[in-house]
Amino acid sequence: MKSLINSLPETVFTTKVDDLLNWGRASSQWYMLFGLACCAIELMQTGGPRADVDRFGCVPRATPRQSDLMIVAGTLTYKMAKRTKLLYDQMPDPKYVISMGSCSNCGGLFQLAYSVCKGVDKIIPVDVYVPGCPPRPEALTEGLLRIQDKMMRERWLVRGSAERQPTAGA
Amino acid sequence: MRELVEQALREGYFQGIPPEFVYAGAMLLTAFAVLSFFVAPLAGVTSWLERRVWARMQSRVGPNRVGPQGILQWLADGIKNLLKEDLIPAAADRRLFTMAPYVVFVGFLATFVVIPFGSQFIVADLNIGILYILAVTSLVVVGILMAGWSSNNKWSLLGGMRSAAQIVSYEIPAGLSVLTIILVTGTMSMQGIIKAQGWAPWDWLVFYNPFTFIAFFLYFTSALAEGNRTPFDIPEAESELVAGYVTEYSGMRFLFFFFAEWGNLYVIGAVAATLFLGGWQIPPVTDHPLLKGILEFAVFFLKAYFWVFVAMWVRGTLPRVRVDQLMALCWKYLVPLSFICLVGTAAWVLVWPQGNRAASIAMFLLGVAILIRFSLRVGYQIRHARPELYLKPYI
Amino acid sequence: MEAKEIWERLEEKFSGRVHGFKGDVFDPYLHVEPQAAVEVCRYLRDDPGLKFEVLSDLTALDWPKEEKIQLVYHLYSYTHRHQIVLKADLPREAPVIFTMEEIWKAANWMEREVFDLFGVVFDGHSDLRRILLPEDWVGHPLRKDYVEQEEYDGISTQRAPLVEKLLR
Amino acid sequence: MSAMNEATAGEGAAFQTEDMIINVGPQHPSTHGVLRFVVRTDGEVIRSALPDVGYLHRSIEKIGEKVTWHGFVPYTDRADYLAAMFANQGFCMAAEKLGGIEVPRRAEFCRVIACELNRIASHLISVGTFGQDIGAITPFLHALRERETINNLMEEICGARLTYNYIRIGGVGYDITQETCGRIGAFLDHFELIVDEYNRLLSYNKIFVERLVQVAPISLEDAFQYNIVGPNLRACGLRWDIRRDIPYSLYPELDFDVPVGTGEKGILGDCYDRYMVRILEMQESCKILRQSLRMMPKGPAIAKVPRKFKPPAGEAYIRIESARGDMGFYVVSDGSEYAYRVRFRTGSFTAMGLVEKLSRGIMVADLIALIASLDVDAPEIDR
Repeated sequence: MKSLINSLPETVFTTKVDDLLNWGRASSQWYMLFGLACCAIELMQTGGPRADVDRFGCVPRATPRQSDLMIVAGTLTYKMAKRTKLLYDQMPDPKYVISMGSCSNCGGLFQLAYSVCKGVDKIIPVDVYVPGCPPRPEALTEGLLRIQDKMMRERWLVRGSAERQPTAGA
Repeated sequence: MRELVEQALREGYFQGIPPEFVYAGAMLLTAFAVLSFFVAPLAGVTSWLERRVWARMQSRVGPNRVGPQGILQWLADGIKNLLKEDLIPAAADRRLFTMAPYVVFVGFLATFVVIPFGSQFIVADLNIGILYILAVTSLVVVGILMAGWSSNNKWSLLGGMRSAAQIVSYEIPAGLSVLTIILVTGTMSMQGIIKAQGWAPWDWLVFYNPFTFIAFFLYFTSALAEGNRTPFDIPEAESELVAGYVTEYSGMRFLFFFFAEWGNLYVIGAVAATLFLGGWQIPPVTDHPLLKGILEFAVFFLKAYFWVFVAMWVRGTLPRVRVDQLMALCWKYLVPLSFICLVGTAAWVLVWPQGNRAASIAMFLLGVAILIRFSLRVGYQIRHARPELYLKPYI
Repeated sequence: MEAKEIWERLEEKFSGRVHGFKGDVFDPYLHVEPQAAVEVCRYLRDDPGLKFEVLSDLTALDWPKEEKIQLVYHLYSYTHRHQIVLKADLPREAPVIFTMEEIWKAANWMEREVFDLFGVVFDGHSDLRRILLPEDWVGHPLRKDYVEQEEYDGISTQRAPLVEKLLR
Repeated sequence: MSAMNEATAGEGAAFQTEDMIINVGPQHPSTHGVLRFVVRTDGEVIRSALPDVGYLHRSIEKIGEKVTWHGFVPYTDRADYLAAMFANQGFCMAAEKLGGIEVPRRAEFCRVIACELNRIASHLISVGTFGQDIGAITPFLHALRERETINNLMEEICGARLTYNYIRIGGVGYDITQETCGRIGAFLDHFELIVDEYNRLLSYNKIFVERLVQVAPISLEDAFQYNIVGPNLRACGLRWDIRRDIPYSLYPELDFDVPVGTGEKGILGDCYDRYMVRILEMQESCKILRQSLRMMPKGPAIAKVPRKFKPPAGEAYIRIESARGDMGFYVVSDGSEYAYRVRFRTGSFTAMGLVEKLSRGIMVADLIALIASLDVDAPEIDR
C-alpha cells in the first residue's frame, strides 16, 4: 500500500486531521532523561514543582524507545558523543532535539577544552537551541513551547508542504 | 443484547446470513463498543487521575492544558503513540515481541467480562467468576515474560524474570484470601458474592469476622504486587531497570502495556469492592429500574475508585522494596497469614453457619475506629506539612 | 608533628635517598628518589609516630625546560593531624615509577589518572588503563607540549576563530 | 542465591550457569549524570561492578593553564555544579594564599553564608535523588521545591541559580544586603521544620530503612585506604570535619556539631548512616547560618586585587570541606598571569574507586542505593 503521508490534496478534512494529529503530538511530549552536566540539574528543576512541565504533558522517560524529545542538557564530551548518536538513533520517529545550554549549543565555556565536542549539532540535528549557562527552567519551558509550535505547523496528510521548518532559537 | 439479536433475527433483518455469524458479529460489535467507549477512557482517565493526584502530592500541578483540567491528556498520549514509528529491535524475537503486548492486554481486558457494575449490568455472570479472574490475570505474566525475553535486552530480561517470580508468588496469598470469601458465600459467581452481602457496611464480607478483615488487606497488598504497583513495582523500576520489561517497546505496543497497567488498577479496585465491600449493593431507596441501575453503578464505581485512589496514594508515598524483601514478605508473612485466615474462617463457618451478627458489628466498629485513627494521623501530617515558601520579590 | 621533624626522621632513616627539604613554603615538601618512593611511603604509613593513613592527592607537574615530570604526593595523617608533600622527579621521555597501590588503595585510580593525563607509567599497577579519556585517545593532554588532534572519531575539533585567539 | 548455585553446580556439571554482563549507563536514570558500570551479575546478585568514568571529562585542569587567575573562577563552578560555591572558595583561597591577600571580614561572612546555603542545596539534591533511586519520587520533588527557594536566595545574592561565580579572589562579588539576610532568616525558619517533615516522609519509613541498612558498609580501614572523605567518612564513625579540624575561614568562631554515623538501625557505615549524616548536616548548616547572620560585621566585601593578578612563583594546597567532603586545590604559579598548574582533588573520584570493592555480592538494587549513598557527582569525578 502506498503511504498516506504527504500524499493528499489540501482540503478542510485533511488539514483538520493534520491539526488533530499535531495537537496530539504537541500535547504529549515525552522527553528522555538525558542529563549530561550542569544543565541536568536545571532540567530536573524544570520537571519540579515550580516550573512543572508536566502541565503540558511532558513527562520524563528513561528509555529512548518511548521518548519523542531529546533534551541534550550539558557538555558533550567526545567520549559521550558516540553514545549520544546511538541514543538518538534508538528513538522512534518523529523525534525532536532541544540543545540546552551553551555547552551543547557550541561548546560554550568549554570551547577551550580538548575533550569537549563543540556543539551537539556536529553529531545530531537540533531543532531548538536554548541559550544560557545553564538556562533557567523558564527558558527551557519556552523551548518546549517552541517545539510545540513547530509540531503544530507540520503537515502529515497534505501534499507538498511538509518540509521541516528551519531551526528556531528559543 | 442476546434478546436484541434474537429479535432482529426473528423479524428477518439478516436473511441469508447464518445466525452464528450474526451472533459473532454482534459480539464483536459489543466488544468494540465496550473497548472504545468504556475501557479505553476508563484506563485513560485513570492515568490522568493518577498524574494529577501524584502531582498534587508532590506539590506540582500535573497535566492541565489538554481539555478542561487536562482530562484529555490520555487522548493526546494515545494519538501520539499511535503515530510513532513502530520499532522492532533487530536482535529481538519478532514474533514474541509483537505478540506480547496483546497477551498482556487480553489478560487484563478479559477480566471485564465478569465485573459486576450493577445488578443487571454485567457481561456474563459466570458461575466461576472469581476463579476466572484469577485465571485470566495470570495471562499477564505470560505476556510480561514474553516481552522480557523477546526484547533481547538485559534490562527487559531482568524485569521479566522479576515480574514472573513476583506475580506467581503473590497469586498464592491473593488466591487464598479469595478462597476465604468463597468459604463464606459458597459461590464463585461475582453476582452471587455480592448478593451474599448487604448494603450496610456491617453486612459487608470484610467485617464478617476478624479473618476476612485481615484477608481484605492481604488481598489488597497482593493485588498491588500482582499489578506491579509501588511499593512492589520492581519489574519496571525506573531507577534500576530503566523501564523494565517495556524498555524496548515504543509507540502503540508500549501503549498497550500502559493501558493494561492503569486498567488493571481499576480491576484491582473492582474486585476488592466486589468481594469485600458489598459491590453495587445500595439501600432500598427506589424501585425505578433505570435509576436503580445508575445508583448501583455509581456506588460500585466509587467503591472501586476509592481503592484506585489508595493505590495512587501508596505510590506517591512509599519507596520500593528489594527483590529478596519482596519474596520474604510474600512467603514468610502473607502466605502463612492467609492460610490462618482460611482455616479460621472455615472454623467460623462451622460454628456459625449463618454468620455472627454481633461479631460483624464489632468488626465494623473496629474498622471505623481504625479509620478514625488513620484519618486523625493523616490530618496531623497535613497540618504539620508546610506549604512552599515564596520569598517576597518572587511572588 | 612539624614538617621539620618528619624530615629529620626521614633523613636519618633514608639518608641519601631523600633530599631537598623545603620548610619555609606554604606546604613543606621534600624530594624522594623514585626508586625509594615505595619504601619511604611504607615507612611513613606504618611508623607509629608518623602514621600517614591517607594519600590525599597524587598528581604530577610537567616541567619541559628541566626535562622532568614531577610527581607530587600529598600525605595526611588523621591520627597526628600533620601533612607532608613528597615529590619525585622522573625523566620526561620515559617516566616510570613503582606503584603505590599496595600502600594506599586510593593510589590505584589516582595513578591511572596521572597515566592518562601525563603518560607516567606505574610499574606493577594492577589495571593501568586510561581512565578519563577514551581508550583510543592520542597523547597525554596535561603535558605542556600536547597538540590536539585535528579530529576525533570523525568529529572535527575546530573552534570558532574568535576562541582560537584566546588559546595560549 | 549464589550459595544455591554453587551447591547445584557441585551435583553435576550438566547444570551450568553463566554470568550476565550488564552495562549500567552512561545514560541511566540513576547514575547521577554520566557514569558507567560494567556489572557482572549472577541473576540479581552482583559479582563485580567496574566503574567507567570520564564521560564528563571537560579538561578543567588544562583550561586553568590557559586562562587568567580571575578568569578561571567561573570554571571552578562547573567542577562541581551541585556545590559550586565550595569550588569557588577553594580556588580563591588557594590563589589568595599564593598572592598573600587578606580577605575582609565581611567577605568571609558572605562566603560562609553562601557556602552553607549551597551545602543545604547540595544535600537536598543528594537525599532527594536518594529517595528517587529507592523508588520514592515524592520526597525528591519536595527536595526540589525547597531547593528552588534556595536558588531564589542565591539569585538574590549573586544573580545566578546554579553556577554562581560569587566568590572572587580577594572577597566576594557582591555584598549580601540586609533584606537578603532577612529572607535567609525566613527561609531558615521554614526549612528547619521541613527537615522534620522530610524525616517523617522518608527517613523513618520502614521500607526505606530496610532497603538501606546493612547495605555496603564501609569500614574505617577501607575509608582510609581509599581516601573516603566528607559525609561518607563521617558515616564510618570518624568525627572529622575540615571546618572543625583544619580550620579555615570563620569556622573556628562558629559553634556547630559534626554529625557522625552511629549505626542506629544497622551496622556502622552502611548506606543508612551515610544518608542520615547528610540530613543531620543540613540542620547543622542551618545553625551555622543563623550564627553568621547574627554576627555579620560592616565593612567592604572585597579586598583590592589587581586586575592583572600575578601571584609570586610557588605552590599552595588548600583543603576545604565541600558538600562532598575534602576538596583539595593544588595550584602552582610560575609568577605569570596564568596558573602553571591547577589541580582539583575531589571526594567523588576516590569514592568511585571504592565502588568496585563494595559492590561484590550485593544486589542490583543495592548498587543503585550504594551509588546514591556515596553521593558521587559526575563532574567532580571527571572534572
